[in-house]
Amino acid sequence: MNINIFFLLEQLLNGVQFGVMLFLISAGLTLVFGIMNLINLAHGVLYMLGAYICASVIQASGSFLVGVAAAIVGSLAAGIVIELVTFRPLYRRTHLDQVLVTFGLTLFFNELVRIIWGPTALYAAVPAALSGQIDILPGAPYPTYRLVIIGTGILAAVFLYALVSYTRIGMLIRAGASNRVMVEALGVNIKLLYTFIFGLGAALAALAGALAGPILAIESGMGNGMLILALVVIVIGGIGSIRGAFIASILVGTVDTLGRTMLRPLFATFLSQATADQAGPAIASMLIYLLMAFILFFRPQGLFPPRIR
Amino acid sequence: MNGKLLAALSALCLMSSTSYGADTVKIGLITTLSGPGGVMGRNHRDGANLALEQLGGKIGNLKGEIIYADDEQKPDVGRQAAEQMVKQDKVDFVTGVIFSNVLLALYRPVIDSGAIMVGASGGPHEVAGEMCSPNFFSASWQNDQAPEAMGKYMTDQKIQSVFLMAPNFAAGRDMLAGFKRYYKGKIVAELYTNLNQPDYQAELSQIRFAKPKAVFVFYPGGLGIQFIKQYAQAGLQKDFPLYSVYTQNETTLPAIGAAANGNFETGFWSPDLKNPANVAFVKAFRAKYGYMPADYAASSYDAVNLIDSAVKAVNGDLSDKKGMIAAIKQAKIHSVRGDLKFNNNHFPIENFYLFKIVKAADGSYIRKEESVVLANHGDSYASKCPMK
Amino acid sequence: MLLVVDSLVKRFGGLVATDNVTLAVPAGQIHAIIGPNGAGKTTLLSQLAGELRSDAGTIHFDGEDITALPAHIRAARGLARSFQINSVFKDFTALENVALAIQVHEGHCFRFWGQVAKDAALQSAALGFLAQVNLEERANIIAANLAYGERRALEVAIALASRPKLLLLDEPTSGMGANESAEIVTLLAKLKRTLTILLIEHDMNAVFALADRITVLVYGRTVAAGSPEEIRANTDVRRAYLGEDEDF
Amino acid sequence: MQSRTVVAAVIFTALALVPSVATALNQSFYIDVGIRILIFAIAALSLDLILGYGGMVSFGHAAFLGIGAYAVGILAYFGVHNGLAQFVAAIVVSTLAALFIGAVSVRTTGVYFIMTTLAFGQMLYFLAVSMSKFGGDDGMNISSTSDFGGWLDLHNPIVLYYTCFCFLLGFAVFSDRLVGSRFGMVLRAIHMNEQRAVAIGVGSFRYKLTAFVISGAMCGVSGALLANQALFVSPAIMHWTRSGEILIMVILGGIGTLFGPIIGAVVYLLLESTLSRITEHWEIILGPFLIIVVLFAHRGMLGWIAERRRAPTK
Repeated sequence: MNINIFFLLEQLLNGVQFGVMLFLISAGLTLVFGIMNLINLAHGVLYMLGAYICASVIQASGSFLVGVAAAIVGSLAAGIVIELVTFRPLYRRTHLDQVLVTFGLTLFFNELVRIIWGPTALYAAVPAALSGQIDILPGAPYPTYRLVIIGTGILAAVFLYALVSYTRIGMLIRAGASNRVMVEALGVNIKLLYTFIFGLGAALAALAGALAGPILAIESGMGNGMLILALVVIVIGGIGSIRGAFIASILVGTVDTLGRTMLRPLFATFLSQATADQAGPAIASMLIYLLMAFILFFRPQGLFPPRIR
Repeated sequence: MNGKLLAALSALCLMSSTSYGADTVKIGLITTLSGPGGVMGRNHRDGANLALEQLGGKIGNLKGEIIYADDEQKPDVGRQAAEQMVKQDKVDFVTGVIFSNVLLALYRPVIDSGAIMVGASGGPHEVAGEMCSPNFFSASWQNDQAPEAMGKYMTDQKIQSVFLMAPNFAAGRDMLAGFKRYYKGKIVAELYTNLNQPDYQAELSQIRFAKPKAVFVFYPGGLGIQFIKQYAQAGLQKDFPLYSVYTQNETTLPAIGAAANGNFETGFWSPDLKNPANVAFVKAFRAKYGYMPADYAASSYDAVNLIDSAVKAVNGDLSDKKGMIAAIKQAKIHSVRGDLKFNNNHFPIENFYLFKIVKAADGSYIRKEESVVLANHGDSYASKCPMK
Repeated sequence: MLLVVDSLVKRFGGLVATDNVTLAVPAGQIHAIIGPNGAGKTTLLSQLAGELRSDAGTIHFDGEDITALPAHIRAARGLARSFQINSVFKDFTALENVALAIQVHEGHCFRFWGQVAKDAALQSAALGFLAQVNLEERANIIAANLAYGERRALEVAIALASRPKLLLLDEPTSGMGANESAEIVTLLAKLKRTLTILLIEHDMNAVFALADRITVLVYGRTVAAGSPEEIRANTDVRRAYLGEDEDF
Repeated sequence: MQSRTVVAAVIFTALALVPSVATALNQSFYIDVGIRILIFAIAALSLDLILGYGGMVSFGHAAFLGIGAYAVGILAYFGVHNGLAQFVAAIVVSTLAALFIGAVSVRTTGVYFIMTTLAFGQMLYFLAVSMSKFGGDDGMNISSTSDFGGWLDLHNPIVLYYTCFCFLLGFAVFSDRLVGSRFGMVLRAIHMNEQRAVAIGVGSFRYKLTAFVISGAMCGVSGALLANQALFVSPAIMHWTRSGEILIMVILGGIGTLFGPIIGAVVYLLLESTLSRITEHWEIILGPFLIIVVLFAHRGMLGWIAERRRAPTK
């Protein structure tokens, strides 16, 4: 295969696009985990709901933006209901209990979606204005829609950064991630803060789902795979750290994409083609888990651990 | 006391499992009803139902019943469903099965149980070759056949180089093997993607940099929708014409529409085939289900008719397996594909057509018949099957 | 000398919790460490037990440098500790708590078949240790259901059961009533002949009744060390710490 | 007799009767269901050993199930059908894998342990997906059951059933002895209060690792049995959701009860097979059921027999 610098750049861009999607999902997960000390396996459900709601509303209204807005509002509502009904009693339970309850929620919602929208996959169309390509470099067209995804993800990251760094809520979030007792001692309405954070995470996951709709198949269980990757991301990034989640998302996205496309030709330079054909994809699919084990070995708390726990 | 308990238990079990007389023919239909493959499974189910309905609910003068199971596109789930069907439901026939890897997983338990299986989609080369069995028929195709036709067509068109892509599973590998058997140009690359991979952007970038004259792919059902939409979004369509098998058909065209306009497919059937059985079938199918049938509906429809012909031939004596097998081998039905004959390995000998995706009068996209590429084409594995 | 501690330092960020602590404990003695809250007593004990890594200094035990050894190896060499906050195995019975310490000391823990509950030798040995702290009557009570004082006593019994050369006791009488405290003091006095003890204690009556030698820590630093009489007489200590103490 | 002994006797008597009842009812399919239940009961039992007594929440336990199954499948692929060789291979490979996975993950605690085991499970899953020689994603058929030289015909469902039964019984007895043994006491002590255990001289790492390895090896055996029941193995066997299911079985039955997880496996698989006959949407019932059990029946369905282990005899 013909590898040149433009090819590498394009693949990097593909990796960043994947990473940005992962970030939108991981951001909520890491906040909920870091601040409320809750493992939420049902986070992937919110991503899925976002995609479904967006696709349905696009079909009904014909407008992509309305669809995205509806997805965010809908998942936000679903997220808040989930928080109020099932998570409130869960905060003080063990991680094992949390894993099981949220796993149960995932089963429930995956099946609910199949009942409501049917078992076959749905497909959303890319809005006409974004269906073309833009030359990122002369003679290197790139899908406009994917550039929009990257832009949206980076905007969301900047928004979160500003929120966490410069607002009162952000201060509470930072304080909560490093020292929960302190925040409680400040007399903050901790329940309200939790609901807010959970809603924020739900909205971001829904945004990711809505954006993924026009590219991927919208189907029950589509959140499961993303959830596992998002868990990997937040563990690598350091639980509770938005900055860590962002860097780890991009890292995982690019490592996965480059691994998938470059490992086989790379191996072929020093192994036989047959061996490279075997080993390349095999290592590529395990790459991010190897990366995680490697990082955890040297930094057991991830790349950006909150200072005090 | 133990006896009482046993009696109570058995009464309970008898109540829960409905009992049938010997005058019911039970057909187990295992197919993919959920996920991206679900669009194809729906074709299977509706095609079989239509056939049963047109037969007046009877299979060879006995009451006919179709039992469904969703294999979720997972081999292990399909295998478990098949075991339950042959052991608990004690079905007489098994049909359906979209994915070749699922077929390979459930093949042994079904065949070993003595049930007769009439496959209505995937035809992996193992089953056509060494693993062939008198109890197995394919009402659809052997995987290599359609891509062989495409390989021949693209060679005839003097397309000098091609980039191959398929998901990495049994059928994907068969499809590319079949293509390579008949294609004489240069293979720029042969790329297999993970079967559950949702996004192909990284691979699409590779196509642009490899600069082939054309691209040949196999992405069935929902995978095809994803692939072709992403292919169009990446702007590859104008530089790299797309050729495919089982990818741009009536299951995917409603979703991909204009993105596929003018592309080519090869296959054994399309709703555009003009034989009378087919015209009637397509008309009835659209009237009943409101959408355009695809290959899977056609083969499923034929499969149920083949089963009916078998039960008729033995006058409803379901224990006469040999008689039923011999009857199916005769293929005495009005197949919607036109002529149908069975090879020694019980796979079809049939025509493979070139189809072009065009916009129909009603604004939808269909596969228009262009020409016959390989006439009365048998598969390449029949010689490996010991059956005569 | 059984234990020789030389210039031991532990820092938490900018805070120096133990600051060049030096002490030596000869076999057979009780050495008490006293000091106001936050003096670094428990930190020092954790450093000796190996739960905390020291930033500087050395610890020699029984003639060997143990500064770098992990906690469980130190325990196996004969350094046992009790905890200030009750730390027993709460779902085990009192007997099981002690039996566990015995079997770990014996070093035969990779046995997968024989039942501890049917091991007569182990059970009677454990009962012996419980008897030493007057708990034999309560042997079959789940530790979580024991009274507070009983759990403190059990804590000591567990420490004894690993037959240590040196016992590190972190406030064995804390939170106890006068009667229970007195019992513990009697027990420790009885052990004095056979065992070396490093004792952290707030109860000055107990300290002066038991200790052969006393080290006074204030803000991590040794401000005085000597016999009980010397400490009693030391004006620095009086001013820095003991002056306010009514018990004195 | 203690109540837990009674419960154990009832469970095993009931399980022993399944083939006769199924045969009497002419529903041999239930023997197959029974075999699956026994196999997953072994897996759940093995997980309970480290979860209930060592506090290790392994979210990648299905990896060992897969290793055991692939050991049988791969040997069969190369024409080695000798049962002894296959089972020994299953045990050896799962032991080695557990040793490696454990050596890395046992050092971590809490959620990092959960995530590390999950990551290793996923690695092995993708390894299986990429082994195209052995079917990759498609899985591989196994041509015949393990061959024990004629005195154990695993192809016969009833023989296979009682083989699985004996393994389960053996492992249950072994586990029961283990938790009351010197090793078990240390393991439970570490789980209860690791700091205290270290202070009396316990090097917790090697005990936890040993328990993890024993558990992994047991689960490997259940995988080898599963390969014999299904005569098919695919990567799906080690998917993370499978690990989740094994966890669910343990929780349903009751953590740290040993016999609970057996009941958990029975209940879970029976629910699956009956509910899925009633409605294809059975997981919409299972999900809330699971939530209710975890939130309200904290000790699992058999929590009530988890009376204090072994109140020592007077």
